[in-house]
Amino acid sequence: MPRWGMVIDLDKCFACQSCTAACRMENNTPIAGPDQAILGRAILWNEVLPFLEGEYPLVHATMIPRPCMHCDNPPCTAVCPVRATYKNEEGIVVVDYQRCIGCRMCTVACPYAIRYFNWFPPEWPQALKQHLNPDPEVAPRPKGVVEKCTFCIQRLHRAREKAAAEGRTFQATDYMPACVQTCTGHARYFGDLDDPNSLVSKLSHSPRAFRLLEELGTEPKVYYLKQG
Amino acid sequence: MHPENKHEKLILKPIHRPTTSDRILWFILGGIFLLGLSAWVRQYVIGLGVTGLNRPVYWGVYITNFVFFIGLAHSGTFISAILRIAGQGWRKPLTRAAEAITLFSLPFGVASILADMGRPERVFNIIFFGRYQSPILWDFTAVGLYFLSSIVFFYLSLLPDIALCRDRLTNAPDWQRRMYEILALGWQGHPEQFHRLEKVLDGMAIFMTMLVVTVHTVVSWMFGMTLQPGWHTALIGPFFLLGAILSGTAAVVIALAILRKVYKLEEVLHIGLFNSIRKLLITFTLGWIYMMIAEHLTIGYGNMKEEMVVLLDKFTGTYATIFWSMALLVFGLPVLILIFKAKNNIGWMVTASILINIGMWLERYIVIIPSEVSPRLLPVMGQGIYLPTATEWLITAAWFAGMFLLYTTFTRFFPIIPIWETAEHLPEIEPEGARVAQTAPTGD
Amino acid sequence: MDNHQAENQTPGNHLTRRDFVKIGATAAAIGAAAMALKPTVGAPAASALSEQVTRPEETLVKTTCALCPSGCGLDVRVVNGRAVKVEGNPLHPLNQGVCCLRAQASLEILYSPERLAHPRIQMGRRGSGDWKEVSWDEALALVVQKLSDLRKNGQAHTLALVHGETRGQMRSLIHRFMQAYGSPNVIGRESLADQVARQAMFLTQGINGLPVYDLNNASYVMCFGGNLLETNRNVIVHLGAVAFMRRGRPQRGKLVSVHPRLNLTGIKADEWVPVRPGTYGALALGMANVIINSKLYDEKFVRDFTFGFEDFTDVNGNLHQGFKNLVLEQYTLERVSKITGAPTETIARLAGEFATNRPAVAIMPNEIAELNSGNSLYTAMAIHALNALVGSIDVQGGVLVQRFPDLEQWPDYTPDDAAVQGLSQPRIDGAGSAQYPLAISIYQNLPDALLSGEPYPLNALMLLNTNPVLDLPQNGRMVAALEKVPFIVSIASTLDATAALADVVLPSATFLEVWGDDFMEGVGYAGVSLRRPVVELVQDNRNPADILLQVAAQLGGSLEQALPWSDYQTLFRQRLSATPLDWEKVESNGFWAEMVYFYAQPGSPAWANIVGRDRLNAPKDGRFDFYSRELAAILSNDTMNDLDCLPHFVLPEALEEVVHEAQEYPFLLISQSLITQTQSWQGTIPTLQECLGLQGNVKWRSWVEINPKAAEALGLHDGDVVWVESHIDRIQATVRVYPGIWPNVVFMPLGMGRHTMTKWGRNAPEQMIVGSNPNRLVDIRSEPLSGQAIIGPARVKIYKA
Amino acid sequence: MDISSLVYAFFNTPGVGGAVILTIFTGACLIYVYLTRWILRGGRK
Repeated sequence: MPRWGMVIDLDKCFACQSCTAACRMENNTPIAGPDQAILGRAILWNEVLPFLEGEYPLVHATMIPRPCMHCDNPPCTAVCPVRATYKNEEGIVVVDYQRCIGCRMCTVACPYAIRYFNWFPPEWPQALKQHLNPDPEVAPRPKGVVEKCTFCIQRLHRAREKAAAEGRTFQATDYMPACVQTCTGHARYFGDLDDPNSLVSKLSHSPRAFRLLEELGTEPKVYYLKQG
Repeated sequence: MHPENKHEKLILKPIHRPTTSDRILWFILGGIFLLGLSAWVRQYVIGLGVTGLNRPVYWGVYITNFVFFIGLAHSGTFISAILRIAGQGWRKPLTRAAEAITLFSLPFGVASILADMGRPERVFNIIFFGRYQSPILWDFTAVGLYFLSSIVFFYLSLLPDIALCRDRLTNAPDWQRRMYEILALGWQGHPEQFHRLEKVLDGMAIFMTMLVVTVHTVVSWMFGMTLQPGWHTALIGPFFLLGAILSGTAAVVIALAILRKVYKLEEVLHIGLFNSIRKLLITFTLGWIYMMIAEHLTIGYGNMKEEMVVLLDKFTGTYATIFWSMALLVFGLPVLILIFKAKNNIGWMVTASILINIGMWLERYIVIIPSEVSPRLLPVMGQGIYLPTATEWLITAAWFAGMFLLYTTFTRFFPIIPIWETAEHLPEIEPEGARVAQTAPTGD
Repeated sequence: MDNHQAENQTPGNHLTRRDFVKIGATAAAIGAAAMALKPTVGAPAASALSEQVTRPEETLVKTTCALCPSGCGLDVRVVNGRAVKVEGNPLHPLNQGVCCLRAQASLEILYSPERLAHPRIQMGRRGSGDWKEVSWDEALALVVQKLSDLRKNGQAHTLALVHGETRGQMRSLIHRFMQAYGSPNVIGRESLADQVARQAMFLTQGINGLPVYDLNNASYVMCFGGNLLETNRNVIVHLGAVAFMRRGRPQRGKLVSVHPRLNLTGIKADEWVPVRPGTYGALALGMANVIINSKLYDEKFVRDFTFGFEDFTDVNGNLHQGFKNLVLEQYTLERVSKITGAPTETIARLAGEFATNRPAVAIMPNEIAELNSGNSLYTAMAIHALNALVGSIDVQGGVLVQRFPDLEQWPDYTPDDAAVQGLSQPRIDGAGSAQYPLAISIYQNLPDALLSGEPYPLNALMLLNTNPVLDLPQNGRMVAALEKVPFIVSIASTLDATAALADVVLPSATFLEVWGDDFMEGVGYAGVSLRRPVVELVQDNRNPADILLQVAAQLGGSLEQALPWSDYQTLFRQRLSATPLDWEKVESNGFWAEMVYFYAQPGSPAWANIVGRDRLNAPKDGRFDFYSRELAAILSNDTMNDLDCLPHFVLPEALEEVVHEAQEYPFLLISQSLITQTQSWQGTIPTLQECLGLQGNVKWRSWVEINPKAAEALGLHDGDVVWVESHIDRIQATVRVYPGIWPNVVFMPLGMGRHTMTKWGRNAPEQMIVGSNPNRLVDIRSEPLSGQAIIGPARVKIYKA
Repeated sequence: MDISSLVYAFFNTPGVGGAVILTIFTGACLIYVYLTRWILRGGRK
């Protein structure tokens, strides 16, 4: 089974947030609206986080686009009391919205704070509902459950079905999440980390490669290449 | 036969038909409780958005209440079980009052968890799909077992007194007498029964002590097992345990003082009792400050970046006022009051205990919220803000009101002071029986 | 999960068989109850669902985006007739399979609840809001009747058409319509944005077009002001190019951003050079000084293919100062450092790096509200002069000239006398007049022209996808000006601030529902992108181009002759027939492009298309003008001196340290639009309100970035709500303490302050104004010669709300 | 089969935790019921 991973080259990422918008459109994450956004409840699975250091004029800012790390040793799935979130056989950490009891221990356990909670049932003005992605895997989540980036697992299923329909074996290159496809700086690479000659695994061993909070031992599968 | 106890009439006096003041009190407490319940139903229908919780502050006042109520639950076990093992006779009059706090705060601890859950109707998933790797399952087991054990422990030690009420309170309304009849399980007060009861209670006391230590460490491991800065420390177990014992004992003091005042039980709950508890309270407060210093010194000295963000947020940042007022409330004032003012002065003792408990609630708040506000990866510009909303305060008030309601109704129907334990001597064997019954181990 | 009963050893040994049975029974009962509940609760997880999923049929429709000037090719996934996802068209040369967040969120425009369903006519007082929804025929009949009355009694010139961004041939269609109608008043929004870049190219290089920067091959890129990687005209092309420049080839190029604020370009650049706002021209001339002093400039190119570098004597004998002496005398390092605030060593180093890392490109900002400090024309000329100094004109990695597909000529027609008489009148916005000879249109003069009635009062105003009330509040003068116009028609998708004051609103369809064409820009070679309807019309709207054609048809006369086409698609297909493209390929790929750009050798015959192609009065000798002969010809009167024709620096009026004003309004407010803002949709896009990038924590609101020291001095903290007040108005914003900004400069994002009538959140208000509009703080005036808007650093003060 | 996968299975598979809890609770109830009956039988022949 492939072990899906991603590499983001910060030298080519221009923090344009197209990944954030693409992720929302592909996965039907709800609009928070002005009153909920102020409370910090906007659900954006793939946010671009600004990290600022330094005093004027020697200021250095790093803009980190942050999907779920899909750790190989995820602290979030360990603490789930009902196995509502687990790492599937392809290394993607998914959430089972029918079983999640909303205790939110996984949201607190994740050091990257990438898990979001549905405080209210998802709401769109009536007209906007027409643009929702019809794939069953991304039906809007009910209130009271946790949701997170799933590396667009519905695209993986679609790619597998398409390969099967066309009678060829599924290749790792048939599938990429929406954020990788729309990255304006072509900064995101995606593929099977276990396949030695895949671009992703080569880049993950590049001298510029680093991972967020590597010291915590969660083994994140999203590598970043240093800017500059 | 029943044990002779000179204070029997005094102890049984509170058990009478509920007066108008009772009804008013129950009405008020019941009202607050129902209000909180309706707020919870509204929250369930609309969604957890009505609370102030957000990202990254996912746990707030509800979880603080949960830890606080489980902390209160330590009072009963500590006073009755540990002191029973230690053979401290002076504890006898206050055991039932203390165990009652345990019994009536535990359900509201569990209720706080239910109020915090996103999908409470799926709580049975924990049984069907429970995974033992999750600290929540440890919690569920430990708190569940502790709740079960404390019910049984409480009921067993109540058995002889129910039988006494069955026989003495002939003028009680017949439904109440029928209740005594059923609950007494046919207890005749046979010395052999008393002997076996003492043996069982001693056995359970040991089990309960071990259990209470696990319960609160397991509750703290719900935080300790995550990688959040400020939570992921080995000391969080003992820290919470000592905090719980301190807040439990303080709660017992408050309860006893109120009972003493309302039911005029001065002879039974004499000053000496409070003086010995005062010694305990001082040791626990010092123990608690030791834990605080140990934790914050280690974190501060270690000076790791993300830990320092949380620490400075507590010391000088947005939570400085709460933190320092909490330190003052739990340690600063109470220790001074207890040492200098509280000797033979129940009034001061109660103020110290009230301060301790308010401080302990804030202490749980201060342990939970600042760590969540600045998680490891969220940039400073993304930090969370958390302002509890009316729903959360309403449900908190309701759970406290519920606890007081249970406590007051209990004192109206059952003797709050254990008559058989504080009796001069238990019923002897009848003369024709050959065997000689030793007196119950009531060594002082 | 077999719920086997652990064999528990109860104390005491005489447990009777009956007890054992009872215990077993209770355990089993509990187990059974538990099992019964399970199936109802634990259904399989959605995201683990993979086996038997029935997928509805879906298609990928290729179209072209219209939300920013780039015009990327899009693939839109349509399922059961509903557009559900927008992606980049992998074949399209501009964006190569990617697209920005506006395109991603464009479905929130297509299906926006704010869209107008039917045409509507204002029944009561303007702005009262009691509209009557009418059919298209009725609305068009009213418009045609009003417009034909004007033409009948010789008032054709009193109609003005104000338009926002136009794509492909829409612009020439508008001009043709108005010429055929007989009014010179076609006013675009360029004077707020990139008109000055076009004028600088015209005055120096003789090309009436915007510069194209070949960043793929550049090795040193210097952005003077602007926000190359966020809101440049062709942001997608530049994002891909800078990414290639950095990691796509072995030799990594350097990107430098010169701006008072550390914007996204600055963050991602290799170096950020903070300067005082509006002093980019001085920095460019300071760098020119160092380059010339140390003889690092491309001598051969400067000697043979430029004019006015050295001093020269003109035909009637008097001596003129050249660019070299001007720069050496007046723009010494110390003076420039004092003006810009950048240290002298930095300026010298930047100049050295710029000159020695060829090909180097100096980018003049050509997006909204960046070069608007009152000295924008000469600043743009100074920046472009740097490119000539290092010989980057039309070289690989330098500044190219955009080629457009050759179009079939408009069929000629005989204008009727009403048209002829109207066209002879002067324009109301003063573009092309003696005061603003270079301007094509001056958007910000509209309110004053309407109020003053000079040179003549307007009788009808047609608005096409633009919102002057938001762009030019002018302290309320815009709204007052609109009252002066008897008849206003607004062609808009939503009821924005200006449409609310119109008499007739004709709803215009969004770009995902119309046929259209797009000329490729920012890549040099010519290309056409096809825009086609992705789904049926969501609302009863029409393509604005079709609206104009139908009005023209109903007006008859020279209009019917000039625009005989029934709809826009036939028009642009016929006009494009002169280009060698076959339509099946265009429809399957979504575009046609030459794909190759041929660089011209200086002096070769092709060079005539690079330098001097569009010169009117200056000689087309293929020489780049440091000393603009075009400008000299235009200004040829006695008062003109050499300085007027040379790039020089004028300190913006806001920066002059007028003591009284500096004390009362200590801060300089600069504003720039964000990547989440689009000019062609006046409504609210919820997703983009929640991805505000650098200040990601401030959503659905405006913020003001303040330097930490300044914030400390005022006692302000992150998240405080403050008033930002200038001498004419004040607006509210949330404070963001941001170290990456010039000490006394504050920043507010543009494009906020729009009114929305939709309830966007659970307890969101029924209607609200999203953020606040910084343009309300400025009384926008026009710069002489170029007519560019002076929005520039506005003096403001900030205090707690 | 080796111990580590057994332990991993015990802690990880859903349902096992629930079974453990039920066993513990029913076990405790049984013990307590028995103890109470044992106490009440005291003194009766």
